This record gives sequence, C-alpha cells and structure tokens, in this order.
Amino acid sequence: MSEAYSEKVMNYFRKPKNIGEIEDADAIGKVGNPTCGDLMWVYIKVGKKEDKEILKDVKVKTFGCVAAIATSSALTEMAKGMELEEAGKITKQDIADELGGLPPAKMHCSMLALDGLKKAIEEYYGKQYEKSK
Amino acid sequence: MSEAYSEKVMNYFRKPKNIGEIEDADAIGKVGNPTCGDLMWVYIKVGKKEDKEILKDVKVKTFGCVAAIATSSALTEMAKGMELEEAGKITKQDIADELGGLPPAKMHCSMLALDGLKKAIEEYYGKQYEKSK
Amino acid sequence: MSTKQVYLDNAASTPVDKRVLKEILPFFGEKYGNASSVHSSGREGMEAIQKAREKIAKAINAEPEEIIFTSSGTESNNLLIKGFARAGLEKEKHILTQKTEHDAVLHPIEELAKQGFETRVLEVDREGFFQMEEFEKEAGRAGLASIMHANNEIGTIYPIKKIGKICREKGTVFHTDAVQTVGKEKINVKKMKIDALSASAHKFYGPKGAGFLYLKEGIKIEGLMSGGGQERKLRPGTYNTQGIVGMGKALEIANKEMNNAKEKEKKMQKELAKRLMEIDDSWINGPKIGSKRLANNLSAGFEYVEGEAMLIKLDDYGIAASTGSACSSDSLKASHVLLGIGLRPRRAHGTLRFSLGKQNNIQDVKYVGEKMKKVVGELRNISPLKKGVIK
Amino acid sequence: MSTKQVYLDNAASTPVDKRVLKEILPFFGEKYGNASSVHSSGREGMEAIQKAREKIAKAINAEPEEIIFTSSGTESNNLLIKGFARAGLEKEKHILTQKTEHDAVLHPIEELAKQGFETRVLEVDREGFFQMEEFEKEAGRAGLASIMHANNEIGTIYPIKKIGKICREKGTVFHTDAVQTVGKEKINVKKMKIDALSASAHKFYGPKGAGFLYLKEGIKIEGLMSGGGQERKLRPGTYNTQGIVGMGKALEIANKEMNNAKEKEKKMQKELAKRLMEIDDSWINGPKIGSKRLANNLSAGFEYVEGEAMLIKLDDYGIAASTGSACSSDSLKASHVLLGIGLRPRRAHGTLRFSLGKQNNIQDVKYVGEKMKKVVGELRNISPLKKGVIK
Ligand SMILES: Cc1ncc(COP(=O)(O)O)c(C=O)c1O
Ligand SMILES: Cc1ncc(COP(=O)(O)O)c(C=O)c1O
Repeated sequence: MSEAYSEKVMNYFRKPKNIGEIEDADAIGKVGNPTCGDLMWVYIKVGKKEDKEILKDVKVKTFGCVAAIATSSALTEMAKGMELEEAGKITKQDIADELGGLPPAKMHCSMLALDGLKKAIEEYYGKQYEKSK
Repeated sequence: MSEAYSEKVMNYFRKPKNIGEIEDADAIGKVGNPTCGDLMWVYIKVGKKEDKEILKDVKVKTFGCVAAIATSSALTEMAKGMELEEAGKITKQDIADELGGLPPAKMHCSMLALDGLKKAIEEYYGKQYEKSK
Repeated sequence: MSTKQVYLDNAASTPVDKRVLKEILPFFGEKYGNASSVHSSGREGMEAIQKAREKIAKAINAEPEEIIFTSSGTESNNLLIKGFARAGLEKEKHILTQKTEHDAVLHPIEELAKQGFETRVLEVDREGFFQMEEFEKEAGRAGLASIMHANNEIGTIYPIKKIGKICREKGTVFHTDAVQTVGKEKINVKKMKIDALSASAHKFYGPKGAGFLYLKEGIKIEGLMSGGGQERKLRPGTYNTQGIVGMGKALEIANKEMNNAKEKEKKMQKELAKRLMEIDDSWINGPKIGSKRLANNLSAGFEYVEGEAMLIKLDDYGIAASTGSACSSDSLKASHVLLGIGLRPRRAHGTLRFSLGKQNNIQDVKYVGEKMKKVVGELRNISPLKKGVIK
Repeated sequence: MSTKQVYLDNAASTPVDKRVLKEILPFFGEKYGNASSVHSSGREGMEAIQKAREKIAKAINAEPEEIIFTSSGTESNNLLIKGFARAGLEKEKHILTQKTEHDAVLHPIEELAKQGFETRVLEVDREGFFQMEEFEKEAGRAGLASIMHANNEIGTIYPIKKIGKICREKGTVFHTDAVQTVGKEKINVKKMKIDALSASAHKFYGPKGAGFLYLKEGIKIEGLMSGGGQERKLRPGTYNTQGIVGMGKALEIANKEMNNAKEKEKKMQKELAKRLMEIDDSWINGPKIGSKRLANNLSAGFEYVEGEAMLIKLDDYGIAASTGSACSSDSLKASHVLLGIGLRPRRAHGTLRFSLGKQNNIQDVKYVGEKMKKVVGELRNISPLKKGVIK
C-alpha cells in the first residue's frame, strides 16, 4: 500500500455502516474476487415508496482488506432508500467519489461491492419473476 | 590512492634526501615511465675506497608522484657509499622494505629508481671502457 | 492515535542503534571527503571504510578483501546471481534455488531463465523445507545454488552448513541470502563453506542504503554497473562512507549482543505465540516454536479475516506488524512463500507477520496478544465466513 | 598538520548541509519503518519520500512520477544506458556520446559495444567541446545520445538545450549526466527537451548513497536489479528513506540559493585563476573563466611537476584538492578528459582540479594561491625538467 487511504475510507473502515445480515432478506448477492481473496455478501430488503420498489434496507458482510470493507459499507449507505433500478446504475466512480478517492490498485474493490449489489437485485427480480409465473 | 603511504614514504617525500644535480657527475642515468609520466635523472660520482670503486655521491632529480620522489630519494640514501657492483644488486623489494612498504600500484616507482641507478652505473662503465680503449 | 507504540516489524526494518548513529554523524558534516580522494579528508574516509570492512569480515569469518559494499540486500543478491551467470556460467549448468526465497533472489533467477539459463526451483513442505536428497541430486548439475539462510516471512532456518558441504563436494558455487540472519545467527563462511552471502544493514540496526556481498576469493563475477574503480570495479560509485561505517559498527554490536538478544526474543516469541493461539481458528506458519526457526519471527494466520484490515486496526492501537513481506505489499497477490508452503490463498491473506527486535519487551507482546483478540473478533463480526469466535 | 583547512574538492563530494542533516535525523532513530509497510511508521516514511520526490521533480520541472530513486550518479547512468539498450534499442541504432563523459557513462557504453551495440564517441576540442554539426549528423542514426551537462574535471558546460532540440527532432532519446550541475545550474527538463537525467545527492550538499534518475514518461527501460515492487519495479530494494529525504531537502535548498552561490563562486574562481596564473608555465584547462563553464571548477596545470605530489604538499597545508577525478584516482593512467582535450600525458599529470563550494570564501582562495606558489616551487626544484621559476 504505497498510496495512503483517504480520511473517508478510513472512517468507513473504522466505523463501517450497515454491516451484518438481514434475517429476512429478500435476496443475497454473494460475490468474491479470486485474486485477492475478498468476499462480499450483500443483503437487500425491498420495500415500496409511492408505487416504486426501493431498497428499504441494505446490509453487507465483508471478508477483505480496508478498501473492501470501506467500499462495501459506503455502497450500502448510498444505495439505501434508492429505487432498485437507480441503485443498479451506481458506478464504481460514484463509490470512489463518495470515498474521496481510492488507490488505483484498490479500485477493483468498489467493483466487487457493486457486483454484489447487482447480483442481489438480479436475484430479487429473478424471484419476483418466478413468483409471477 | 586508496592505500595510504607509510610514515617512512611520507618522510622521504616531505624531506627528500640527495635531491639535486652533481655538477661534475661521472654519469647520469636518465629514465622515464611512459604510463605514469614519471622521470628520474640519477647522478653518480664514483670514488675509490680500499681499491674498490664506490658511489661517493648519488643525487637524483625526480618528476613524479609521492612514491617516485620517495623511492628515488631512499635509493640514493641506500646506494651512497656502496661498491658499484653491490649497488647494482639492490632490488625493488630492498627499497620497499627501506620505505616500510609501498602500495602495490606504486611498486613500479621503485623499479624506475633502480633502473635509473643501473643506467648511470652502466654509463659509467661504458665511459671507463671507452677510456681504456 | 494510540500513545502506546509497539513495533513488531523488525524483519522489514530496524531502528538505527544510537551507538551507530553516533559513529556516523561526523561523516555528514566534518569528514565528508570522497573516500577515493588523496587528501586527508578522503583518506580519513577510506580508513573508516577499511575498518568497517574488517569488522564485517570478522563478524562472518571472511577476509576483508572478500567484502563488496553495495546499497542493499537486493543489490547484493542481484550482483551475485546475475554477475555470476554473466561471468560465464555454462548454459547447461543449472541455477538451483527453492520456493521460499525472497523476490530479490527469485526474480533475478527468473530473468536469467528468460535469457536461456536452466533454472530449478525446489518445492517445499509445510514448514518451508525442501528435500535434502532432492537438493543433493540437483546440486550436481548446478553451477550455482542460492539458498537463503533464514526465511523472512515464516522464519524457517535452512541447514546452511549441510548445504555448503554438499555444494563444495559437487563443485557448485553456494550463495546464501542472509539478510534475515546476519547479526542474528552465528555465521562462519569458512566452516559453513559459503561462497557468497548477501546482507543489508537496516535489518540489523544499521542505516538504510547500505548492504554487502561477501564473495569468496577466486570466484569471478561481473558487476551490475561500471564506472569508477571502487570495489575492484565490481561496484563503482562514490563510497557511501556513513552508510558503510554505520553498517560495520552495527554488525559489530549485533554480533556481540547476539546471544542475549536471541534469548530475550525467544521468550517473547513463545509468549506471543501462546497468546495468539488462544484465538479460535488460528495457526502458526513455519517450523514449530523452539525448532529450526528465527527467534524474532512469528507468522500467524487467522481464519475468516484479512491481513491488511487487521494491520490497520492494529495500527490504530499503535502496533506495527506486517502481512507477507513489506517489500511486496504493493502487490495484491498472496505471498509466494505462504502459497509455497501450501496455504490456500484465503488463508494466506489471513496471515500476519510479527517480528521482534531489541526495542521490544514482554509487556509489548502481551499488549499485542490482547489487541489481536479484539481485532480478530471485530473483523470476524463483519466477515461473511464465520461469526466471531474467541476461546 | 595545518590548522587552517581549505576544502576545494567540492566536485568530488560536499558536506551535508546542516538543515539537511536536521531533516534526516528523525529517520534513523524514530521514523525507521520500512516505507513499503502498511503501518503508520511505514506510511510516514512513504509520505516523506513522496514529498522529496515532489521537491526534486519541481527543481528540474519534471513530474513526480518521472523520478526514480537510486543510490548514486553512477547507478543512474548505468540504469539509463544499459536499461535503455536492453529494453530494445535496435542494434543498428548507435549510442552516441563524447570524449569527456564520466567513466560512469563511458564504461557502460563500452560494455554495450562489446555486446554488439554500435557506439560513437565524438572527439572534442581543447575546451572540451565537440562539433555540433557532427553531433547533428550522428544523432540521426542514434537511438540514444548521452551528453553530460557539465564536465566534472574541466568545467565545460555543454549546450544542453540545443542538443535536446536536435535529439527531439531526430527522434533520439537524450540522456544527460547532470551530476555536476543539479543544484548548481538551472535545469528545466521540459524546456531543454531532456529525456533522462542523472544526479547524485552528495554533490549538492546532500548525503552520500542517494541519487536519482529522471526518466520522461513513456520511455521504456529495463532495471539493473529485480526484486520487490519499489519504483515501479525499476529499482527494487527497501527505500533509503533518510537518503531520499536528505536529497530532496538538499536540492530544494541548493536551487533556492543557486544564484547567490554562483555569484560568490565566480568571484573566488576569478581570484584563484589570477593567483595561479602568476605561476610560470601554468595554464587553465577547459573554457575560459567567465565563459561556458562551471562557476565552481578550476582545473589548472603546472609544467615540470606532478599532481599527486602537489596534492600531498597542499594537504600538509590543510588544502584539499584533486587530480583528475577522485573516482579514478586508483588508476595511474592520465585522465581521459585531459588527454581528450589534447594534453600530452606529462601535462595531464601536472594538472590539479580545485572545486569551490559554499563553505569557501575569498580568503581561502588567496591562501591556496599563496601555498600553490610554494608547492610548485619546491617540486620544480627537485624536478629534472626545469629549475623552479616563479614570476
Ligand atoms: C531475505 C531477504 N532478502 C532480501 C531482502 C532485500 O533487502 P533490501 O530491501 O535491503 O534490499 C530482504 C528484505 O526485505 C529479505 O528479508
Ligand atoms: C559527471 C559525473 N558523473 C557521474 C559521477 C558519479 O557519481 P557518484 O560517484 O555519486 O556515483 C560523478 C562523480 O564522481 C560525476 O562528476
């Protein structure tokens, strides 16, 4: 780690938000990065707001480095309350911006968090589709 | 000069002995070393002692480094009073010993001084031979 | 930030001993002449360098002329390995090494492999040892064998004397990367039949930017650089007088105090190991405590959590430790040493290295043990793999 | 020994500035962490290194990422020259240089010549200059041109900006050995179109054992060593934190005080030249005082006497100077630079280099002038070539 983490990264790491499981989650996105060994499990709970589906709750459990923990935690903060479709459009740059930047070698961590969230949302849509059949 | 000179070398250099010319020299040995540019002119004056030819006086003029000046000066000290034949047998190790050693890279300086003396003695013998004809 | 500071990263670098600093200070502001210069100031520098050379030679039972000053352990390794190969190693002769070597040995050898040299890297067991019979067999075909004295990550001490004997019998030149042992373990290059040895001053309480290569008389190598006449042209460039002088002094001190330091470290090592093993699902890498391993090294793994995250949490408690080796912390890949001894990547990523030094005491390691329990517990709480479990 | 001490060998090495020493002291005993480590102590080192990188980049108008830390000027030269050739210089493309370069440029190029690369060394005139038309012609066929900024023995300053322009037009990579000018002459790598530049900290009041290579973004070279990931793998090994920090500070100071230092040195140079030329059969090497030459250098020759002998006599008066270059004083051969500008060997051997620094004053050079008259007189008295003659 030749490049230091930003203050914001360190804050998210030291006091990570939305960490844990959602007992009655609507879906769980389980992702992992084989190179660096990171694992993230993103739990989502979907609710309604003005007829739209929103992320009522997002939680995450992370095995990984400082950046992995910080990005996953930041993403949950950002995604909470969002419409499902919008949440699917969050980019890795959005996360990096929220975190005041990330060392280049660690940019992939934000990707992993995003993948986790997307996988959870897909799983949710998948289940809805199954139900609607 | 990564290896320091001995105290004795420095003394001979600082207060060189027998430096100068012999106005009425019997012979002069002029030698030079093309690599390092050193030049030595060895002047000898021959005399008799108990029927033997001895070096009554030896002087030298030197263009060269510390070792060149010290070795030429040391050699004159050693040779003065010696029989001619014996003086011709002084070795470079004898000079180095008299000087308390010489850095390896400078051993050739003692060679040069010796060559100068030998050349002077040869020249003297040459002149004697010419005269005897 | 914590007020208590515990530095357990002495395998990465050590503080400069006060006595060393005192010895080198004059070379900054007073005795600054170029040591190759003819004048007093230069000669003074050269004399100090020669004294350092003698101290270093004495410390490993070599001759002063067999010491070549370099800038680091990395440079010493590269100088020897590439220099020996380029000086005329026959292409049909192997370069023989083993899996847990430092990158500064493995990478030069890989470079040579790309240039057409035959190389052979021995596999190792869970403790980091290769099969001695296999080594003996391969040594016969090898022109050069490079086997480290002790491993920087897991502390394995290799049987250098036995290896030296085999190599001498087979006519194989034997180089050892002793960066982790010089000043810490007894080294006698004559008895151990070592032909070349690399060391780095900042690992034994000397300054950064100074290292040396011992090279047995008669072994021919080519230099990495060319220029001035320093170090018999093998390592040109203005002498780093203060670095060299500091290295000499540091090694003299380290050798003198070696036994005491080791005893103290062994006690701390045992205590730390005990406390860390009180954490559930944890393990120690490398040979068992008390066996063939460095006294100052403790590599321990913790399931379900990741190394860098532990480090940063420890750092908040004022504790300095490291993941694999500091040198490769730019890379995200798991340590080749930990993978080499058979750890799965996830377990390799859950490993920390604690390395003791003479500035540490038993209170320090108790403190570290205590904080490690908290740190591992906290991280396991957020890990998807398992809930935090502390014995 | 003389109580008065006058050090006029600043081209060989300089004292470490007090402000520099102050800045680096904490890195010995407190901030000793390995700069590649994750913990605070390591990060603190890395931050200090990055600041030094920025200072250095700023001093020569480069980008921080274009600075590679090395251990010396010699290493920087070797890294660039060999590294560029090995990274794929086409064999039909020349390496172009000139006669008065430092051995740390000439010898690597000679090594490459032995390996089959085409090389071309331009002849120089009495002042050390090569023909610019010849350079321009050769540059077209050259893949790499290495021309020093200023010569270390005779002070010639080469027209770097013109050379840079020609090289850029011809698509030739341009390296300059600026060991004698960094911190002493204004350098702007962008304006001067320099692609690579070597420097050494101990020549500008920084510590020994630290140097840097500026390498323009996009130019590919191979490293001399391999190992850890430091300096984008081009220069692995634990960071010499105190050396790097000291180099950064030293260059910052030198650049700030450059104009003042130069003015002072010019006055001393003029005075010293005047006094030395009062000695019969003496001469100055290199460009005329006041023209395209370093302000701190004065190379002067004295017929009928030899350099080392003069040096030792000067040393007895507390004066430090040098013959050709300190770096090659192990060799007995006359300086290739002095022979290169057409001096006969005997005259080359009768040459001394006086190099001024900020610790000198006008009294110093007057003292030196006075003692030189005595020294030359004494040695001429014992010289077979001519009796001592002093004007
Ligand atoms: C075993 C071993 N070899 C080589 C090195 C490289 O030493 P340095 O970083 O001083 O070049 C190290 C230290 O990182 C090491 O532990
Ligand atoms: C022009 C020039 N280049 C290169 C060097 C080599 O520098 P260093 O001795 O610091 O490696 C020197 C100094 O001796 C020099 O004057």
